[in-house]
Amino acid sequence: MTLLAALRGRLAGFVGDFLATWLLGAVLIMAFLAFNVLFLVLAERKLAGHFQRRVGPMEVGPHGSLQSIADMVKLLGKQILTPVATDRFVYLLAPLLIFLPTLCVASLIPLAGAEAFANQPYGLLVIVALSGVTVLSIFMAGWSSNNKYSVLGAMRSVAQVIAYEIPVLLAALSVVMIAQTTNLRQIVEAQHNTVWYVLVQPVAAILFFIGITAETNRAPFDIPEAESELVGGFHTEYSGMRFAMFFFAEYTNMLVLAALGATLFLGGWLGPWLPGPVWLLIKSYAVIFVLIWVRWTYPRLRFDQLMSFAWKVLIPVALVNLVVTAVLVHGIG
Amino acid sequence: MGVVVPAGRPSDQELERLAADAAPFVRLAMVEDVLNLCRANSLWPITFGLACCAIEMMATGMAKYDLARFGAEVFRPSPRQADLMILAGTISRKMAPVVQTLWDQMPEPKWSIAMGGCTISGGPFKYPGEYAIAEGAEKFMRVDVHVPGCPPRPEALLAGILTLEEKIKQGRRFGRTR
Amino acid sequence: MSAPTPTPTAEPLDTYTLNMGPQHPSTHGVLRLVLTLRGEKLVHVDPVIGYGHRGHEKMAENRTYAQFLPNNSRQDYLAGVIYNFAWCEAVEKLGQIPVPERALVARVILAEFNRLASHLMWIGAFLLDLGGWTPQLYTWDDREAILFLLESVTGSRLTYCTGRFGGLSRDLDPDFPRRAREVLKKLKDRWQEYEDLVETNVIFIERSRGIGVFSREQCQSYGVTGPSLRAVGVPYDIRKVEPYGAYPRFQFDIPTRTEGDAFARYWVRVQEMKQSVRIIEQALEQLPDGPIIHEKGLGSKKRLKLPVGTQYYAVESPRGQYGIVIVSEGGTEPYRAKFRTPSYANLALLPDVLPGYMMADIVAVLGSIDVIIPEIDR
Amino acid sequence: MAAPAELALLLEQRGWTAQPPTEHPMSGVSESRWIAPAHLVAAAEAAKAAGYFYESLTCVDRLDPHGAFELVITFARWDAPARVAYRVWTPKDAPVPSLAGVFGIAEWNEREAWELFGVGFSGHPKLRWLLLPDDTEFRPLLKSFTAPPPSNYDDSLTAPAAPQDERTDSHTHG
Repeated sequence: MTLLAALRGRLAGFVGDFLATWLLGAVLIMAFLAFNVLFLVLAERKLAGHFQRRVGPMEVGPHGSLQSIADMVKLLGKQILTPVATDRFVYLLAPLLIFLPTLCVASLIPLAGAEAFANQPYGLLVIVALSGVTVLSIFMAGWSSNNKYSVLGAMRSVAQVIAYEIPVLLAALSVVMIAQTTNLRQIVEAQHNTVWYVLVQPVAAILFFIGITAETNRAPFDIPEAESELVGGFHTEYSGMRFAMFFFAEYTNMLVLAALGATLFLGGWLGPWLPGPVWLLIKSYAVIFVLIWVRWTYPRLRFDQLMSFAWKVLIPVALVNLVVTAVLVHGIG
Repeated sequence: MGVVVPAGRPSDQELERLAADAAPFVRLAMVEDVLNLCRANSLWPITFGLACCAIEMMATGMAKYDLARFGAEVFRPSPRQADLMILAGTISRKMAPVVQTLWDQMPEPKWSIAMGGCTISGGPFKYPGEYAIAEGAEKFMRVDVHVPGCPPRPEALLAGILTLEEKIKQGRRFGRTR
Repeated sequence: MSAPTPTPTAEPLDTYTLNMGPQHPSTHGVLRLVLTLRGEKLVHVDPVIGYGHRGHEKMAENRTYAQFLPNNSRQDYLAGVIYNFAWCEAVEKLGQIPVPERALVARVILAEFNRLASHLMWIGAFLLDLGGWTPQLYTWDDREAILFLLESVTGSRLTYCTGRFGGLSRDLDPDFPRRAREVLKKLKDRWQEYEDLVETNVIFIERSRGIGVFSREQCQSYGVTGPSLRAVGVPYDIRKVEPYGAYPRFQFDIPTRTEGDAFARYWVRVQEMKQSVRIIEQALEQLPDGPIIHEKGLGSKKRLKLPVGTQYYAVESPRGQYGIVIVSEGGTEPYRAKFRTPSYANLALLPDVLPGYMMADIVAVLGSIDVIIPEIDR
Repeated sequence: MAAPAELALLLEQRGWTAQPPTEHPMSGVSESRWIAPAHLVAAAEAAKAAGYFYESLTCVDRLDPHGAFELVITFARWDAPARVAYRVWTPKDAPVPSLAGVFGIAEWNEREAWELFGVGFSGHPKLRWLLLPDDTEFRPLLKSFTAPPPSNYDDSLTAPAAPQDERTDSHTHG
């Protein structure tokens, strides 16, 4: 961290203190997330391979490790098609807009105790608000590409994210009720030497985990881009680097929400020996491993079953959990 | 001087002339090689089975013959995201215009493998007075690699894909650029 | 999704037509369903077939009986052996060509292995249609074991041409029974795994129970046969109703269910696989020695002429009743050959069953009736 | 639960059967009767009432007596190895009453027979192309059909006219 501080000091000389932090932070996050996407794409294909009795990509790099770089460079070199009948401006904007919210959310996750950037008093609320914006760009993509399959996929994604945003919020609320704050750093510090919140709030943890599976459009909730029904779902008409943007956004969203889950329930950067951010990474990759595992095991839920599962099961359970926590906290507090 | 693109389907000579006009003035050999190397190692085929060869194509994607080792197991259903079309099975005359539409919908650096006798020359269904099939994919689209067999074994398709990868790495283009 | 769209007819504004076109991940080949949807609910479906039409029947008219042998297994390539033997048996029956004992039992063994391979492939494809990626890899792995075994006898993996008029082209090697029992043992261990993973999986049951319900009247009106009919409760199986070949010698029963929905069809096929294993075990014990082909049957050398007459010959394929009509004028080539394929009837029932279902169920029901497109289009 | 013999007897009593125009034996079926086209729909309803299902429709382009179509419609039962074949003899231009109202699968079978042979079916909901592309003008399975119009899907445009293959002539008269 001292190297960063020195770099920031020299930069502050040119552009002033605040701008330097902001610039350095943005570059750091963008670089890390780009690296993470490459790693996650490879991890998903290798894990899928091993789940399915095969070895996954082996040709590129030692033991297939550079496969995702080959994918990205190939996608860079692809011709970018814009179908004539699309709504051009909205069609071009959708891929850009899809991963801006996830980048903002990434900057709000506290990496380590003192030096980390994020010390927002209302961090959790901002995060939950921003994570609702990604569905806007999915709908824009689906609607503008003038393809009936895409419109179907877009409609489905809007309904799904609305239905699964609420359990995620309620699960987070029950944690906030215990920690008495919405500042993520204080939530983590509240878990410092007591037991982690995943044990205090097991129901909320499960709800949160199911919610982020649905929010990142991953099976068994991947109905917006259901391969076997809607051909390509909302990104059917996108090719080349634009399609890669959707790929990039999906995996970034996965990491960010997993990190949020780790911060809320698994005690973000707390952990012996290793520095803070490394612990946060280990925990979020554990959550991601379970996400990938679930994807390659379960078939897909039908659209209306998915909705009834959210409205009739998850949300009532979340509300009951909230009430129980309130009674307990009030009783003890 | 803008490159004039004739309306309708350009003939071969015009395509050659267009390719010559549009050739980049500076050949960036290094970038070309890296691009071709990456393209060769991440060929995404389109899920497009026509008949019996489709089962052998699926068998190649499964655990025993494992197309994934060459980075080609991501079967994209939409032609927009695929860059390899494996023509697996008989192309009937009712299906030929659809295959052509799919081929035109795929973004440009695209290749095609004619798998099985039917897509190479009509195979077992070619006889005098035959009315139902298109005798080979060459009749209406460009084919880069032919994999003979009826159906070819999964190893033969793997060999076809590896031959295509060699061809991409050397950046050569055979056959009419239609 | 990419076929030339039909001319826009004046349709009410609240429905729209969607092409589940010749190229779609879950139409099991080049079948095009023109769906008229209101929101996600289906109003009307019009299956457009013919994208896999190759003209087998026209080819039969200028091919001698022996030259037409390779064609049949290319009609239904998942049941290639059964189709190939059906053509041989039809010609043998019309021409009264005797078949030695060993060949009869060997045909039953190869046909039942082919049925197992076809059902295994179907289970993987059905679960893929429901969105589960991984089961297909496992079921295909068992299928590869069977294909490897069949390849050692017949020489090919998918489109077999091992039947001759009067027997088989090559004899089973002495080591075949041992290897066959090994494959059977490997399969039996896998049943338990399938039962736990799939049948108790809530999402699978949720997605397949209660959808695509066939009724007996519909089945009679559309001539549905095979597992789709047995799932409605009718034990109609040609191996029992019109026994052919060596099937009367073996004890096996016909599994049926009564609900007639997608889960019932799944269950019937899994039980049918167990019955096939039972048949193979009995057949392996009773495999007699002796010639594999009858000397009168070596017809491929001289031009085989069949007596004048029309004959209907039916066989049980994994999808239903496969009937061959041979009209012979006494020449060396059939005057007319007609192939009654099971998926043709099973698919024709869909426009009656599907209206009202959602997009995901259309895919599930189409997957549950296990259609092979070149078999429909011939 | 009429056995095939009873159904055949019923057809004869009602006078729906016709004289066989050719002495072409039929095997692989329990009963086979020649049915007059006019009584086809009534006979089919009798079969449906007796518990038979519509199995197959085979259209044969007959040349030897006097150029007509022979339609062989087979019905089978679920519970017994009983198969009844109705054989109908129609001149090439006379339409046959359609069974689409009685059996659902008849619609597709008749569309295919119309498309490949040109047999007319009166009362059929919508005779349109089933297997062949919508713009075909030829009937492929007729014995008189030998080659499709030239197109770039085969060698007809490029290769010189192939010598007429002697085999396709030899079989026309059996």
